[in-house]
Amino acid sequence: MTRILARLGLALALPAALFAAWWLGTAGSDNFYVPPLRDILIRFPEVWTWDRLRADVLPSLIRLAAGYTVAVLAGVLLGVLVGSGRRVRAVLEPVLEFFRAIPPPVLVPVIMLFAGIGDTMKVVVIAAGCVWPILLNTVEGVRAVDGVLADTCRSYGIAGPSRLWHLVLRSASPQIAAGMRQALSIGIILMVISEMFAASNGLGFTIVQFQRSFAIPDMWSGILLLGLLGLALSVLFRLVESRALAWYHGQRRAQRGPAR
Amino acid sequence: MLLDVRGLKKVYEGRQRPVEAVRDLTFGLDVGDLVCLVGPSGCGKTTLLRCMAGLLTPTAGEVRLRDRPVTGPPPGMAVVFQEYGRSLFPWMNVRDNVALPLRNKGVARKPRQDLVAEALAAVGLADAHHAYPWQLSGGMQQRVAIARAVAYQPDVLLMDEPFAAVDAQTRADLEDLIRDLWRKLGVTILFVTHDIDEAVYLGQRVIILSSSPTVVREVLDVDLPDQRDQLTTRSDSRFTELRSHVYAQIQAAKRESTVGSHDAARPAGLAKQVLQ
Amino acid sequence: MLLDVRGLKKVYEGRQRPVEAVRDLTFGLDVGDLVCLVGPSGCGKTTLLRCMAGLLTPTAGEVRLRDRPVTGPPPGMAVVFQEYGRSLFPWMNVRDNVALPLRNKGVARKPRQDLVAEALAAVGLADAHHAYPWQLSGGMQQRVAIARAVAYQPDVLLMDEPFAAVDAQTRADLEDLIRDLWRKLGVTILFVTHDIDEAVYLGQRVIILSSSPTVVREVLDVDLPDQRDQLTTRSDSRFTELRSHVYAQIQAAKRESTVGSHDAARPAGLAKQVLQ
Amino acid sequence: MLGLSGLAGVLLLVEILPYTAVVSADFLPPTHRIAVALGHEIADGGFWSALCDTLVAWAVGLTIAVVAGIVAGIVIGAVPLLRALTASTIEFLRPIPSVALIPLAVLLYGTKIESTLLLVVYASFWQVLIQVLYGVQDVDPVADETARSYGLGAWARVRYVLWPTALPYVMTGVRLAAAVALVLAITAELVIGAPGLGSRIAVAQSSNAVASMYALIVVTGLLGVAINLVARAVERFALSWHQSVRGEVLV
Amino acid sequence: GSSDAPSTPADEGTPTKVTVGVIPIVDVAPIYLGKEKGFFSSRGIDLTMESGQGGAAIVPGVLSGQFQFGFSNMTSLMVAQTQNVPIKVVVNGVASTGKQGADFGGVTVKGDSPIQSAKDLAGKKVAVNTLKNIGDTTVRESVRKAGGDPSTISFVEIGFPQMPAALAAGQVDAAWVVEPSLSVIKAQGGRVVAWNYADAAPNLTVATYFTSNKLLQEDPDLVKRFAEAMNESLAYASAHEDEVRQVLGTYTQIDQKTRDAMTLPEWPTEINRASIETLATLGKNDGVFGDKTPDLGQLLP
Ligand SMILES: Nc1ncnc2c1ncn2[C@@H]1O[C@H](COP(=O)(O)OP(=O)(O)OP(=O)(O)O)[C@@H](O)[C@H]1O
Ligand SMILES: Nc1ncnc2c1ncn2[C@@H]1O[C@H](COP(=O)(O)OP(=O)(O)OP(=O)(O)O)[C@@H](O)[C@H]1O
Ligand SMILES: O=[N+]([O-])[O-]
Ligand SMILES: [Mg+2]
Ligand SMILES: [Mg+2]
Repeated sequence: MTRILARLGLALALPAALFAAWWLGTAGSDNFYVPPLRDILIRFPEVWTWDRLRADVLPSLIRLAAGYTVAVLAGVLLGVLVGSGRRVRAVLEPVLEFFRAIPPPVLVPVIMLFAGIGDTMKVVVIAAGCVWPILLNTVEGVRAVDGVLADTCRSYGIAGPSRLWHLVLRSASPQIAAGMRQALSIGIILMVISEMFAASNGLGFTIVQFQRSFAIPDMWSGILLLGLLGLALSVLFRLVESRALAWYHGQRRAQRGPAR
Repeated sequence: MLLDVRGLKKVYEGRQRPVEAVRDLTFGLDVGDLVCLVGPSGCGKTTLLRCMAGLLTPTAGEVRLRDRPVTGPPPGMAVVFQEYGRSLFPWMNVRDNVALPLRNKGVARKPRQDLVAEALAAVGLADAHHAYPWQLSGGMQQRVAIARAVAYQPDVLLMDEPFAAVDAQTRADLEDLIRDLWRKLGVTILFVTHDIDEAVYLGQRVIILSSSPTVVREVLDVDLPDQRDQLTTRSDSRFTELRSHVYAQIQAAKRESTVGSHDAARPAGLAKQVLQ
Repeated sequence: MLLDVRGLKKVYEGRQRPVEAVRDLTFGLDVGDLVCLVGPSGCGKTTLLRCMAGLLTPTAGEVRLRDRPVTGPPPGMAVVFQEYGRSLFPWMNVRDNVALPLRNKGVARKPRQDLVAEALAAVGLADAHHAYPWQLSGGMQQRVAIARAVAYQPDVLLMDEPFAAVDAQTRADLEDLIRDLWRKLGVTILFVTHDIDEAVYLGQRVIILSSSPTVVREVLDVDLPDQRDQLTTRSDSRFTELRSHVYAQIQAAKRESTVGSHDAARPAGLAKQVLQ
Repeated sequence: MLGLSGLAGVLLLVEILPYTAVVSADFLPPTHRIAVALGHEIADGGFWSALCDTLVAWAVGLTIAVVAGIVAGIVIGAVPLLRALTASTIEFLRPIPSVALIPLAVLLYGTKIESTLLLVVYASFWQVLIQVLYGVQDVDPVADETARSYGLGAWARVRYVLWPTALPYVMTGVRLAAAVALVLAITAELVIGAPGLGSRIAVAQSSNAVASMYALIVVTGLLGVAINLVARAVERFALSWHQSVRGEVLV
Repeated sequence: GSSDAPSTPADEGTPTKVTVGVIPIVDVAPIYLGKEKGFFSSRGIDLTMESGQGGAAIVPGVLSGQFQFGFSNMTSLMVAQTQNVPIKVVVNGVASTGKQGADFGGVTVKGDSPIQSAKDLAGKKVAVNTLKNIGDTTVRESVRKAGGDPSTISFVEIGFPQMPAALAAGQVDAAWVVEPSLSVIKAQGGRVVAWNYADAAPNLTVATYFTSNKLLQEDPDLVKRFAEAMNESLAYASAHEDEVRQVLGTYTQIDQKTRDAMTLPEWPTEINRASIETLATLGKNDGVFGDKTPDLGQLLP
């Protein structure tokens, strides 16, 4: 019980300090774009009502979930492909790097040509942005599979899907997790960016609307909400990860000495 | 001839100068052979085993199994790697580690479970089923790797210093396990070891390798009775003769290669330096 | 008393049931001792060593060095790990691996280079300076780890099965190297091994551990002359007596713990299963 | 060489697509027309100064982000207390999009390069930081214990154990950050109007100069390919000991 | 004031550096032309144009003093005013031609679309560049005037450059566009079904140049000189259509053919206050200002 409280205390200490600094720093602000934190916090519950959450945040989250899922599947699949052979990598990597360097705001119009202006487009935009950290990390994870383990599989005739599942994916999973974690935040960012194009609802759309209509405290409350959303998703992610990678964390913990 | 190694040569091409690990090896294993391989540290035993297992492509020469050249790992062959710690899957518990090759081979659930349980019991790990490899001691890990190979019921079993990390008593038990398996099932076994007593006790033949660049120095027939036993066999005078012979050969092998290299400089030199 | 282990107990808290690796160990090492530690596989030797090196916190009891409790790795202590492969840094070549602790200790360039060269020569790796650990055979890797410990010139040296992967001749050479170091420099050494002959040949005392849950079963004084020699010492009748005694103790230790567990079920059972 | 075949495939696809019903040549011109537009761009001095502006913003921003990310990552990763203290803040700040900070950037720096830098650094810093944090966590306990038992201090352990272990992760982080920095540099120029390729794309877009726009997109993509080539070369050198690189020789 | 006699520069010799945030489109051709003609330098203004994408970048720039002046459409400025953003309009920017059939912006449909008039837009999906802004309010007015029900229109936000593609692909039923996208759509066989600027008010003032209240107080002389130079530029642009089409080539990439073919807006020097009042009413009815009403007295000079 006390351990949980201590951890909670640690988790909250820095945010509390930063918020205090923000509060004090902006208390007397007359800068139009940097309103006092007080105003932002007052606006927060007024802006983010249940209706707002249902009408704007929920659709965003659904698009995010869809885009993220597509990105994870595509990233891992492509990553395994690119990571497992030098030839494949040589052919595919430049193409992938080419598209990776194109900024989403430039890419969105091109995607719109193919995916229309509906939710499909937004899901594609999110997926197209999230896929990179997953892809890169999967590639590196797959390349780093331990040689002795790989030989063990070969000599026992473990090949194909069985090898993929029992060796390649499991051994790359800590790195894939790192990529998925990165992708989660990028997904939120792209959720916002995708809603700057051809949207009529969504969290990103709403924030942009606030910005355009000079409702600056409202805009900041939206940014705050984005941060909270990121925090919540990452806590969720860590829960899942600690289960899926129990062996990995167990191994690390088991062999660590006294706390340093 | 089941396994045929002909003029095998392996050169590792590194960034720096190439390393000639194995120069020229020729020997064969018949069906049902139990051959032990001894040789100085770094002479290329592991390299040879990997070539035989189809995991490494020789620079010259070839390995043939049942008269077909080995180009990849052949089915029905199990390998116990010297780096036992790295050959177990850290994300699977002991049971799953042993069961995986069987599952992959298509062994049904029930016989698979039995095989796994038997193999783990045979290596003295009956109560470690649910532990992860990293929760085991070094010797226990090595025994898991042995259990995996044994449960796989291979035709050919290649073992690279499989008992290096276990205590004397366990080692004796495992030696008897291997001989039992071999006699009852007719598995063909190639067994790399540094323990000369072990080589003589286990093998029908002992192949002694020279120091690097490696060739076969001698193939020794072990003319001890097939029915062996830790107490009587080891106190047999023929046993003592044979082991002395092997020991002398290895000593000679090492001496030849290290003319004036470390043996001369060794203890006195280091101690002098260290004392300063 | 230099190193003092008092009522040491270590329980690994896992997700599953906790594992009591070490129950209650009490013994001590004086300055200049050379003590060998033997015990069944999995009895907790590595665990004990890690506790003594300050790398693991005991569940109960304590380790004291020069009368101060050990809470972290104390200076002047070197450890050779059982997992030699993983204890070498793959991103450094052999020379840098050996030199790193010296550099860190502040040894100047020239003496450092000499020490490294001497240590590597002493373990027979005079020409492997520029190789990376993963370009070496298992035995060579293990010797690099030994060279690193030796070059470090520690006051206390803890070694966990350091010769498990080397051939008989090299092993004999290394045994003599360790005894030389010990006699000339007065290093205090705790040496874990599975080789009973080795324990008796090397040690002034041999500590025999029981099976898990582990306690000290016996502390045996090795009353052989201090000046030892591979040929004469090993053929000494007192040597044979001692080794037989240790062997019997370990066998007894194992037997006690495994009443009916694997020994009964073992070979016949597996062979039966495998034959089906 | 093989790499070119992949890109050639894309070029071919783009050449053919406009002749199918999928998309009109008015909106996705065939490769040869993009190539002509690219030729016009290359002949134009304005293009080169824009490219220069973008690359300067990219390089400066990336350098700041990488250095800050590595230092922060190692310090935070190596000190468990710091890690516990900062975890929630990092997760909170990380998903805030750079684009939401645009008004703030303009407020502070207008269309000067600092605006672009602010956005570039903010976005790419996290890429490096998160990777480094994961890398630090991946240190092999046996290697670390070896170092500790030989009395290596905190700094020496960072230098000789932690850093080499984290290096593969760092390399991935830098490669991620390099692309994100380019993306943000161009996005910032596009939206804020700071000089560079981005504002050139904006002009081409609002002028309906479709082929020119694609030509500029191609330039961005090629920059990405070039950056990756450099990153791979560095990696081959710096990680020659790593399984991922040495494994390559055997397969 | 705008038609006073030219005043002399405050400081002979050292011109004041002035940065103006603009959007690089047809609307701002006069300021480029005026700079070329030396209307600004003759008043001691060393003019630089910075191009941003809309209000998100330009308004904060003006407020922070990074830009001295900015260019923005009137609806956005009125929204800013209702939120008490401390800015003020300085001089006219661009205006609709007010001519049905010959304006620089209109609602377009595909050639084979069943939509024949503004009335048919009811119940359809119409693209505008920004929601809750000048586009949708004026399009609603067109539909209202044609006898349709504007409340049934669903507007979607798409950038002007993407509209031709969206329209061609049938992603939207109609698109409100301005030049040069208007010419592109026409060239593809599209039709204009409503001239929303012309429908909303005669000679609607679409956009203006504005500054911050701070600058207005600190350097009223500079503001005055800028307004004068701007007015001269607007007048010159109105009188020299060819030169306008020419100067477009310097800061946009609109090709020669389109430049020659497209309809230019009007650049009167007078701000059409009545049209802005209409725009305010339209916006208010459509909820653009929330529950507030823009105070034009505060906003306009
Ligand atoms: N990947 C590699 N790259 C370069 N050289 C290598 C590589 N692997 C092994 N070698 C070299 O090849 C030689 C033989 O190595 P190998 O592992 O086969 O020896 P070994 O007989 O198994 O030795 P040990 O008994 O110590 O395990 C050694 O000199 C070693 O340095
Ligand atoms: N991290 C861990 N988590 C749980 N149990 C562990 C862990 N490490 C070791 N053990 C258990 O503790 C016991 C002692 O292990 P230890 O490695 O100390 O044995 P050992 O005497 O060194 O054996 P060996 O001779 O085989 O190396 C074993 O039963 C092992 O399963
Ligand atoms: O922070 N980003 O907008 O990518
Ligand atoms: Mg070997
Ligand atoms: Mg151990």
